[in-house]
Amino acid sequence: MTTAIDRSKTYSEIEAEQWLRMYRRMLMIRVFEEQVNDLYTRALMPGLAHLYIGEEAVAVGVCEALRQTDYITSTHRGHGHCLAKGAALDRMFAELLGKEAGYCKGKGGSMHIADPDTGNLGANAIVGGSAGIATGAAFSARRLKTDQVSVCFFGDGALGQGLLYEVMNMAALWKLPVIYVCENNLYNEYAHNSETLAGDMLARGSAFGLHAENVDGQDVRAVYRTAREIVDHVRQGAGPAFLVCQTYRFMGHHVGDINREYYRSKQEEQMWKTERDPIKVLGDWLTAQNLADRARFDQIHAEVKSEVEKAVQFAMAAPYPSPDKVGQDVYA
Amino acid sequence: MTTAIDRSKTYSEIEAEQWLRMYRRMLMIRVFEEQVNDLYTRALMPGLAHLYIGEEAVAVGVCEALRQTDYITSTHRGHGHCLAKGAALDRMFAELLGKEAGYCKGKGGSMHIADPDTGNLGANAIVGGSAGIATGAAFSARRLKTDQVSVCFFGDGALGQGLLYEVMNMAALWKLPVIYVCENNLYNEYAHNSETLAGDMLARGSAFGLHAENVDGQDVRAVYRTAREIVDHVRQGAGPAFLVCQTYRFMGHHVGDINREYYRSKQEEQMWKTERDPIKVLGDWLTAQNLADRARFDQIHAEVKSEVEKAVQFAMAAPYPSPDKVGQDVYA
Amino acid sequence: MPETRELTLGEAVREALAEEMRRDSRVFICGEDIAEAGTVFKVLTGLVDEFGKERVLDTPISEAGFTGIAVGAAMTGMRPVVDIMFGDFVTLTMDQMVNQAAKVHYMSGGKWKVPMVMRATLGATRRSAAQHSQSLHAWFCHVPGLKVVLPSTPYDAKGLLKTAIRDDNPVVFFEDKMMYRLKGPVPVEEYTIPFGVADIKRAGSDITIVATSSMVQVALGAAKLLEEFDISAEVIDPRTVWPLDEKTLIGSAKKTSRVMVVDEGYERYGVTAEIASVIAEGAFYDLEAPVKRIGAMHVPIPFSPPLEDATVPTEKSVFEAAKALCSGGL
Amino acid sequence: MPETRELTLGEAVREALAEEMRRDSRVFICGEDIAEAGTVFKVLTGLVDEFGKERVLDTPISEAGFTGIAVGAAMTGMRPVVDIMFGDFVTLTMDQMVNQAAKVHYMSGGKWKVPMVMRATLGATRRSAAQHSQSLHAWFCHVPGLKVVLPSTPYDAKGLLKTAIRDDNPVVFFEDKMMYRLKGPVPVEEYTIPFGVADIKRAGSDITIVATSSMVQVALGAAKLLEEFDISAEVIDPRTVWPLDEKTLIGSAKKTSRVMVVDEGYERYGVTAEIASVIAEGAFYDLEAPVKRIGAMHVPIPFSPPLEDATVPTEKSVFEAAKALCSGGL
Ligand SMILES: Cc1ncc(C[n+]2csc(CCOP(=O)(O)OP(=O)(O)O)c2C)c(N)n1
Ligand SMILES: Cc1ncc(C[n+]2csc(CCOP(=O)(O)OP(=O)(O)O)c2C)c(N)n1
Ligand SMILES: [Mg+2]
Ligand SMILES: [Mg+2]
Repeated sequence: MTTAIDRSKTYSEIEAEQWLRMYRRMLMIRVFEEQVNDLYTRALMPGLAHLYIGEEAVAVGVCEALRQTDYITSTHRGHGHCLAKGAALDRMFAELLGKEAGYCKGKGGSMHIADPDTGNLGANAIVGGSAGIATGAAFSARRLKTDQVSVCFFGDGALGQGLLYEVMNMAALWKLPVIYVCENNLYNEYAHNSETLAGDMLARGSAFGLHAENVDGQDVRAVYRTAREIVDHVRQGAGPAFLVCQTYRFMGHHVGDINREYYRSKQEEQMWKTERDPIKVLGDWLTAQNLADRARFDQIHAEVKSEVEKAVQFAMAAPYPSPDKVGQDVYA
Repeated sequence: MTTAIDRSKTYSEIEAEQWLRMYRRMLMIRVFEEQVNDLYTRALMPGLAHLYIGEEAVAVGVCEALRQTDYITSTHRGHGHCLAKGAALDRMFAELLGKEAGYCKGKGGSMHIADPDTGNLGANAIVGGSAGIATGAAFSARRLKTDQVSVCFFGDGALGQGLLYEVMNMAALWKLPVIYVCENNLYNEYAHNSETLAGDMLARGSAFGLHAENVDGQDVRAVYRTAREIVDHVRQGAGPAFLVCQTYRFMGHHVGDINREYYRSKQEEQMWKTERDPIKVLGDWLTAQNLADRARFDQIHAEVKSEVEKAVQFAMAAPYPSPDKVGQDVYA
Repeated sequence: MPETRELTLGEAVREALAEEMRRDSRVFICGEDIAEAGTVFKVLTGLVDEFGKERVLDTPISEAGFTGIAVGAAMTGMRPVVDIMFGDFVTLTMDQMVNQAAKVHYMSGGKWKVPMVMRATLGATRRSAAQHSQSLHAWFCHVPGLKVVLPSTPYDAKGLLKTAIRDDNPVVFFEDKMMYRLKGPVPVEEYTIPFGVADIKRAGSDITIVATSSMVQVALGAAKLLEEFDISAEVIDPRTVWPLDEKTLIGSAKKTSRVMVVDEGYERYGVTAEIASVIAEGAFYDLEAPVKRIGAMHVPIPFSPPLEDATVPTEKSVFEAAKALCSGGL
Repeated sequence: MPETRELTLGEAVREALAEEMRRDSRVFICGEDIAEAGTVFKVLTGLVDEFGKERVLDTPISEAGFTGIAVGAAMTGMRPVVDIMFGDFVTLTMDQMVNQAAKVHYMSGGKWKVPMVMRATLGATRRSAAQHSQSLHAWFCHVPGLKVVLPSTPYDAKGLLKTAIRDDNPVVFFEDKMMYRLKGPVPVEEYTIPFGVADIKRAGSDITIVATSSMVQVALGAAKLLEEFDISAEVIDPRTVWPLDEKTLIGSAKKTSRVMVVDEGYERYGVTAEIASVIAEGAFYDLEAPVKRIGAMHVPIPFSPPLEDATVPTEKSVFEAAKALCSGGL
């Protein structure tokens, strides 16, 4: 989240801090997700989870350009968005474990984290299902003149859902402050999107009157810069935008998707992991610019690790909701 | 419908015959619709009807490029499509009047005319609702290698329905022989489409990988030539196409829509009626080319009038289905 | 007794909307052809003049899309009223209504709310054929998180719609197309009607006819015909089918011991089934005969007048079934 | 007695599909991740190897779109089987299924047919939360023109699916996710099972438990528990909820005089309501107690295990309700 500028610091100091904050946040998501995978593997987590590992730069770069009061909607692969928007690790874990202390009192689970305090309208387990909600939030922002913008995160697979085009059209007609962020990780579950998407991805935004742009989703600096520009424009009333981020998920579609060779090669995965890891990409750049050194990184890693561990412990120890809570919250 | 070429005739004779056939067909639709309006006004028709008057060149130009076995799907404003594809006047009227002799035994009415003999998969009262059906028919044609093409007629208002983009995408991916023909008559019911459509209309096809083209929908020769070319390509396996026809409905949204000034001006209507009437446009051209004269036109008008009158009389005299037929045809 | 005037059901709906829009600037309406056109049924005529095109918002033909936008707007401070021209088109909104609107509050552990109203029409016999004549309200009743309202008089329509708009949950409000011109007394003073309270439209002692929406008028007509046979029918309108006022329904059933349930939706797996079950269970030891259900015939609605007329309950068919029920025959 | 082998329900489904695809080249399957992935439940594993990617067709994530394409393909000579990964996503297909597939035959006066099958999953307790756990089959039963199948054993799944594929109407076929690994005997020889014929899964004399889909197993478990209390339960599976074998259900009810209906869909306005109504009416003079309904609780399905487990009928809850019913208590 953008913070107020401290005038006593030089520009590059400020910049360095901002990049390091993003570095830390990406790392936090990474370590969080590794922990989730571990919980699943040890059969400590109910259900499944869809890991965001490899895509951290998208959520972090975009959310860095947002205010806390700005809205987001998220997806089945949503932990990264929630954390990047400011969710607390402990309540995230608690929700994933179905505990009362979780963001949704255990009622939502991994795919439905929601949090009004950070503008998180909710992750959504219907592919493309939140496009209307995000657009509606932008509608409110416009009508209530709150100056908020709304970001709809979704995967390339969601481009298959007609709802998206219906709401893009209305967003453009009504100049709503909404940004549709497509995380193009090349796959919808177990199918490469060359088998599911015809035509041109960016054109799907511009055909409906949206400003459309492409960005390297593994380079958080590029994502942030592009997002920053778009967010500013959109906030000023320029109308909606469509941002496609080229990215890759390093792990399976969900934690149980282990043998993936029938739909993508190990070499492909290896290439992305070694050459296009967003954390490494930023780390290398920071090092090259002399903005951080090994010691600094080590410190960050240690801090993040301990925060995540504490959060897991909290969640593991937290109680389940009592069964008689099941009937609560059906109606407001 | 295309007929076999008679080698004994000169090219221009053949051409003249073809244009005159289209002239007659457009006129037939016009007179049919005027008759429908009359039936409604005299309270002889149950329900409503959406007249095609003014748009005749689209259905006639496109269907002239089709074979009898090719498929079409139609809309709430469907009489023109059905007649252009070869429906008989008497059974059309009978259906509109809810009679047993109608195309659907009275069960469908004005908005649901269907006829396997002419490849008519059915008019549809859900805006955009037939996009899947038309695409599915193209899918069958491709799989069964029948060489048929499928044409989906719909209005500019249907561009608001997400289904259209879902099926366009699949049609493009699977190279299906389907043509999406958008009749852009500028209005969805009582709203000008500048209020309902953002972005660029043609781009909505090309963004999904379709060949996209625009044509003057009041000039049947232009519609036919463009449709002919597209149909040939599509039939040969070039993949789906999107054809936008610029047209105008001369009458109300439906027969009961009399006072229209709150959504469009009388001048606008007048301009289209006097300067852009597809029947007059073709008639003038035929006259200028010396391909027909007043006597010929008079003869055609007289013939069409009498055919239509006979058909109405048949339908008026035909019996209603007996109420015990109501439970038939629910299941095959 | 409060002062009243005669309004049509359409006017009552419009008045409810206008009052709520005046009262609360967060309320807006969206849908197709609702502004200058005032909807195809002319129910909203004039609202745009008072409230402008931003609050009486014409949309593209995108039922799923604008319903979704309403869900998001409702979550973030607005109070949308969505207009679905023909109830048949709710098919296009089921994901947004059922997987989103109905579940947001629960899935978020009570954090987000969705105070929206979907208004849709229902009802046949307009010669509009199978895709413009359905009464699909039963689907929504089946979905926890939604409330479902079926007014049968101008008075109820106004009071219930105002309650719906003030409710913090998604409410689906069905108006029978054929009832828009029905007239009835409506108080001059403001009022609302609570959900979950059935209304006894006519007191009686021999048979209970539970009826919804336009079927209330049909049942009242049938009750008159029954009078001539000295059969006193009580006509009860649940008004909201979810929440359902089981107590009043069961109470009446216990009193009369014979019950019919009439609804214009399909009889099979429809509203009549739930209400009949509730009564058959609750009044089991008092019923003299099985609960009789009458709904639409299990066929797509045909266009042809003699066919269409055969598919829906009528005064006559309700009267005859009631008479048979009271004479002990089944 | 025909020779059998043990198959899982998943294998039985796959075998039915494979046999029908061999038999009729017009049959094809489409859906998300069904080819190499063999669906997320691995039910279709291997089919693509035998039939190729043209007949086991991976689609984009476009449920409405590919359902619509299936409708058109069915009308024009193919026999599509549509795969809906989670039954919760049928929300997206309601217009294509209800306003198109179900009505085409009728609206065209019997001219066009729509021989297609939609296979969808249902069922909770997989910790998949509110948008991946619903059992929405009641909606389809409400719609004339559709048939609705709910198999409860590998034997039924295979025989009913083959019948569904050969049916000239749109059929919705629901498979419980939690039952894919359930084993049971399946004949080696080919067979089909007619629609509209209920199956008595267990004969009994004291109480009738009508159960659908996975609830059949639950009911059988409860029946075992009841045995210990000397209560003999008859468990009946309608197998197709539309058409519904009313005769068998009513016959059993008349015999035992006490009836429970168990279904995993929401109890309110759901399948239990229709079946209970049919029985309450048909066996009115023979019932000793009201028909008892048990379905899912009226809440969106929660994620947290202790909460989710509280929402669906279990052996224990069915057993207890049955015992109470038989001891005269309500
Ligand atoms: C409407 C709908 N259809 C299908 C699914 C099942 N599903 C869950 S995730 C997924 C793939 C999504 O791909 P994409 O949008 O690219 O997101 P990614 O998983 O790659 O992040 C599918 C098909 C669903 N959840 N919702
Ligand atoms: C899904 C759906 N929404 C709304 C309607 C009501 N309606 C019928 S025709 C129409 C306008 C259609 O406009 P367009 O597609 O441009 O066709 P046109 O009438 O201009 O030929 C509308 C909104 C409908 N039939 N179906
Ligand atoms: Mg993806
Ligand atoms: Mg139009």
